[in-house]
Amino acid sequence: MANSSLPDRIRRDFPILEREVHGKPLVYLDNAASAQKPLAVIEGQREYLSNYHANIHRGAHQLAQLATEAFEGGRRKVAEHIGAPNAAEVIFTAGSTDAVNLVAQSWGRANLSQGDVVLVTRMEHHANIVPWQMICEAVGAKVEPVNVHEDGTLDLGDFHAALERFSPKMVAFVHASNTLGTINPVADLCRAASDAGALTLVDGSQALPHLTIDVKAIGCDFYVATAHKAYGPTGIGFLWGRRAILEAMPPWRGGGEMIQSVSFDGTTYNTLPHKFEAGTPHISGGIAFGLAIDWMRGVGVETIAAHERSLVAYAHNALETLKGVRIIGTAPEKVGVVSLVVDGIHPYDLGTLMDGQGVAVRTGHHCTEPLMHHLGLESGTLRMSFAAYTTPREIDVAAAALARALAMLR
Amino acid sequence: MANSSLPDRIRRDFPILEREVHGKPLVYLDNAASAQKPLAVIEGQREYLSNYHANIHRGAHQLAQLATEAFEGGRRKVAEHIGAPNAAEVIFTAGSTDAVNLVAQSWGRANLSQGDVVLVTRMEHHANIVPWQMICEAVGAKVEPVNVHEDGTLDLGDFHAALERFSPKMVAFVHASNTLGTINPVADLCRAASDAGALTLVDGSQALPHLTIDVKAIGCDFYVATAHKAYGPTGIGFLWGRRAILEAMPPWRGGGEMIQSVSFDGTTYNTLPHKFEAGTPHISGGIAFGLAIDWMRGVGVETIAAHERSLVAYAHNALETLKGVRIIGTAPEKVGVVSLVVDGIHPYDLGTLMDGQGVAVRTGHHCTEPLMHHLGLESGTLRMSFAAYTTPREIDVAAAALARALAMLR
Amino acid sequence: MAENHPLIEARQQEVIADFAVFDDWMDKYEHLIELGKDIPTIDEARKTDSHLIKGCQSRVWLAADSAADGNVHFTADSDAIITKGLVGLMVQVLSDAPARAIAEADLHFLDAIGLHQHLSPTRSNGLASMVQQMRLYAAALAARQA
Amino acid sequence: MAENHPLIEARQQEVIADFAVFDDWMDKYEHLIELGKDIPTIDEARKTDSHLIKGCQSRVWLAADSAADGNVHFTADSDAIITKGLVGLMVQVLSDAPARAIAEADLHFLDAIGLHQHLSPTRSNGLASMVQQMRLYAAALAARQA
Ligand SMILES: Cc1ncc(COP(=O)(O)O)c(C=O)c1O
Ligand SMILES: Cc1ncc(COP(=O)(O)O)c(C=O)c1O
Repeated sequence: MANSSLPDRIRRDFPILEREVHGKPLVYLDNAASAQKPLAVIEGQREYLSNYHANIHRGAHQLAQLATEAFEGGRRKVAEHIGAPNAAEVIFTAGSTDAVNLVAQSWGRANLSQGDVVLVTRMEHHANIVPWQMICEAVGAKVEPVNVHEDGTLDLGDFHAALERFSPKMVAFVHASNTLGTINPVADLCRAASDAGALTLVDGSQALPHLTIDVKAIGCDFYVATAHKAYGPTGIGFLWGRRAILEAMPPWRGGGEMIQSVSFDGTTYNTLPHKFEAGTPHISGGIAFGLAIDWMRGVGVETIAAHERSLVAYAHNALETLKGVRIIGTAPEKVGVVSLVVDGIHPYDLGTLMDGQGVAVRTGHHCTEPLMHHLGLESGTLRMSFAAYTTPREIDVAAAALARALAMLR
Repeated sequence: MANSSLPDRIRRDFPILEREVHGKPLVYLDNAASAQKPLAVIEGQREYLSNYHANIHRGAHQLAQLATEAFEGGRRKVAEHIGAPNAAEVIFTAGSTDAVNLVAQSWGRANLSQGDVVLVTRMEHHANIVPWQMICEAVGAKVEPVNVHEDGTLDLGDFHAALERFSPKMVAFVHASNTLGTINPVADLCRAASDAGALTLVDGSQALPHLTIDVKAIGCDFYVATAHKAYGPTGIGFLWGRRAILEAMPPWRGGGEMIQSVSFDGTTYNTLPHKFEAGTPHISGGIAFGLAIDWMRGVGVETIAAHERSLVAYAHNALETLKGVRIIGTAPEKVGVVSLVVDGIHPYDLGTLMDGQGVAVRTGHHCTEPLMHHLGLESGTLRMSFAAYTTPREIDVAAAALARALAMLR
Repeated sequence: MAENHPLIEARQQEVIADFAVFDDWMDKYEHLIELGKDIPTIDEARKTDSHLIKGCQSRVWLAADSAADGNVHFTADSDAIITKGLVGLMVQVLSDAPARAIAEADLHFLDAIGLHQHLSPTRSNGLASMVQQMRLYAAALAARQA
Repeated sequence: MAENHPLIEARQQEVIADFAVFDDWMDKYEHLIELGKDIPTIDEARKTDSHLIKGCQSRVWLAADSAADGNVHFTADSDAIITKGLVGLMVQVLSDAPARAIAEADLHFLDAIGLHQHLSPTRSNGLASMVQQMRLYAAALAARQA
């Protein structure tokens, strides 16, 4: 199969892939929850902590200078990787969730009011629903969802109708669904939303590890993602926003770094990106995030994407032959995510029994409860999700483990 | 001098202390900005990323289980270390700044209104001023500062008068000042504030690395600190709060993990601590924070405290003999922080020339602009700050470097 | 924790003996699934929200009744069969025992049979919450009896 | 960046030659401090907020004037002597040169004399902001002249 040489080349970069669980070789298919880290990231973080850690910005000494340059280098790498016109538009956050909350609380509190609508889709992760619900409740606005088709694609008719019907102030949607794998036509959605006078926020949490991202080509106003799903460290992610919009937004968190001058008579705020980065940032995280991006670019995002496309096709084939298995999410364009259910059998049982065979999958609602409810899947799904290092052979092992679990449960 | 054997025992735990800057051995005296990390922390984080990384909670597979247990183990270690009655009262945040913002935005927005007062002190870090200014501005409340004496101690008369005069809803103050070193009589302050009907928040950012902390004995309602100043990783800290108060507070950030159930008809929230921890947490950070606490406890917090007390006395002696040096902050009870100024010479020049001799100190306002202004020190101070691994010999080197810098600048 | 009530200790030993024949992980789960299929479950009519243990992936229902002899009688169910097996083991060990004995039980058997991880509060199968509920119920009853 | 204007290039070579005699870090700074003491500075009257470069530890003031010959004349000052030395070097290299030459100058000399780190925008001495201001002023003037 195409690209099957990719894992051979890179698996040795991931020490965890050598381990066993329950005495069986680990087959890690929970990448959409969090990807494993290459040595470049692990060792880079270690090197930082062993050799040039210091608090950054405003430091006159050499270590502070080295740490600042490396951290700001991480920011520049993120900016370049997503085609941001300017690194100052990249705000480091604690992750995607934190980034959406930043927009909802800062932009939302300043711009949403009684009767306004925030449009989302029924395939959103809770991270792109709950922050909007909270700010809408606070200001008297409302969150409205766009429907999703049975096959896991977005209902474009409903999308356009909703733009028309609600004239939303904000339209927020995933670039790729973490439960279905569906890749949304984000550029088209952004154009339509902008034409309807709305701002757009794209949740790229599942796009960053799998797809080439260009925020200019997408045409969104905000883009968020998280490092840990893209071979990077935990505790860091980013918000990209159009400069003029970010400039106009009030700060959200207060503290050090985000100020220009503090006094009890009045405090003035710093310029971008610092205005939104209060306190000591996650320095080792910013540096290691940059290393994760270097690693992905070194391998080639398009190479990873092609490899994962072929894995998805392979997995669909391998799993569909198992009696009773129904694949949830069959959009033509998918990232490396395959969800499935077996009628009459609880996904938790399947996941537990696959774990016993060394295969790590995720079961449940995957933080997309409204989607599960919409699709009538109250117990959620069993989800296998892939990364650059996943092999067809691992999918075979997972399929066999699933078959054995099914045999035990029937 | 007392305890001088401590650094001998532990310096080999800190690889960075072996390095040189500008061809001179590093003398790292910027610990109040951020401490260096022991091998236990560096290697623990690496071990996690190499061997059992996975997203936590809700995972049915073995790695998720191992990661969850380690992360929750980190929380338990923090809870035990600060004498928290229950680990569920420890909320992981991105740091102290994030923790104060959480209280200001969640508790503050629900409880502060027009005309209310939040009382702080003039020795606060911006992290314990700006979040209060922001919420007060939003709701029409006001931040009032308590004075600080010339020697760097809190003006207790003014504190009690302000309680009386303003009947504040919230009183927030540092446990130990990052600029002056002053240790505040936090238990007394909390008692007086509670008696006056206020809640209390103690900023323990500079206490965690240096002092034994017992939130029950202190009697505060909230306590915050950050890991990176206490030998731990970047990107993580905590908020401790009294359970009943935390239970009553609305969530601040929305997203995964913090919910019990999400739907477009209404979302319900999870129990403590999860209600306040939206999204994938900084897993490696939580684990490594626990390892940093293990390390401190292994060495002995009282041993560290005694060592640092003797370093402060030693440094005061060594520096006072230099002509023109004026020490800022001479409270009887200090953590390992020594600030100084030399009239007519800019601290930045001193810091730069000390850096050239391998000595890392911090210069400027140390994120305490109102304090600098109050003390008439518009160019800030030069600050040396100590850790468990600091030696008297390093203070000699720093004093000599300062003397040479002074000679060059006069 | 105090020493176990002899009844509860004996039942735990029984379960441990039961599982002793399996050293393979999968065999153990096979057995758990069989248990899950056999175990007497809660009345369908009582599978209401008020008997549902919240916040877990597999749903768990638990009902507790106090018998005339002062013992507590538990019935339970789950929509996942492995969870049901685990839930069943808990019922087998704790049901129809004196309230105080339940409240104070040291449930070492899960460790002994290598299923301890399921009792972790971080596990999302609801077992930990269920055991907590069982103890709370029994403790409340014991307090009333005292 | 285009090739440097000969005037600006010659001045940079001069500075580089000046510093070539120092290989020790401290000696270099000693020299910088001497420069800082000697350099002609901005009029005290012009040390106002509108000439202050914001957001740095050491305060930096900069004034720009366009001369009749189309050149730009800079004066500057700082309250920290090392910053003043650096600021002085910048003025020495860029002042009294054609606007376009300033806007497009490739300031390689800081690298050559080993003081490049001071130009980092993350450094809080204000030098980077000052150079940016100098370029902006010159670019605006060049645009008007064109
Ligand atoms: C007293 C004090 N409070 C708060 C903070 C803020 O901590 P962080 O920047 O890690 O959020 C610091 C350190 O910068 C501090 O010294
Ligand atoms: C589509 C999507 N959005 C948002 C998130 C939230 O990311 P994080 O938990 O890192 O904040 C996730 C992952 O959990 C996701 O898959």
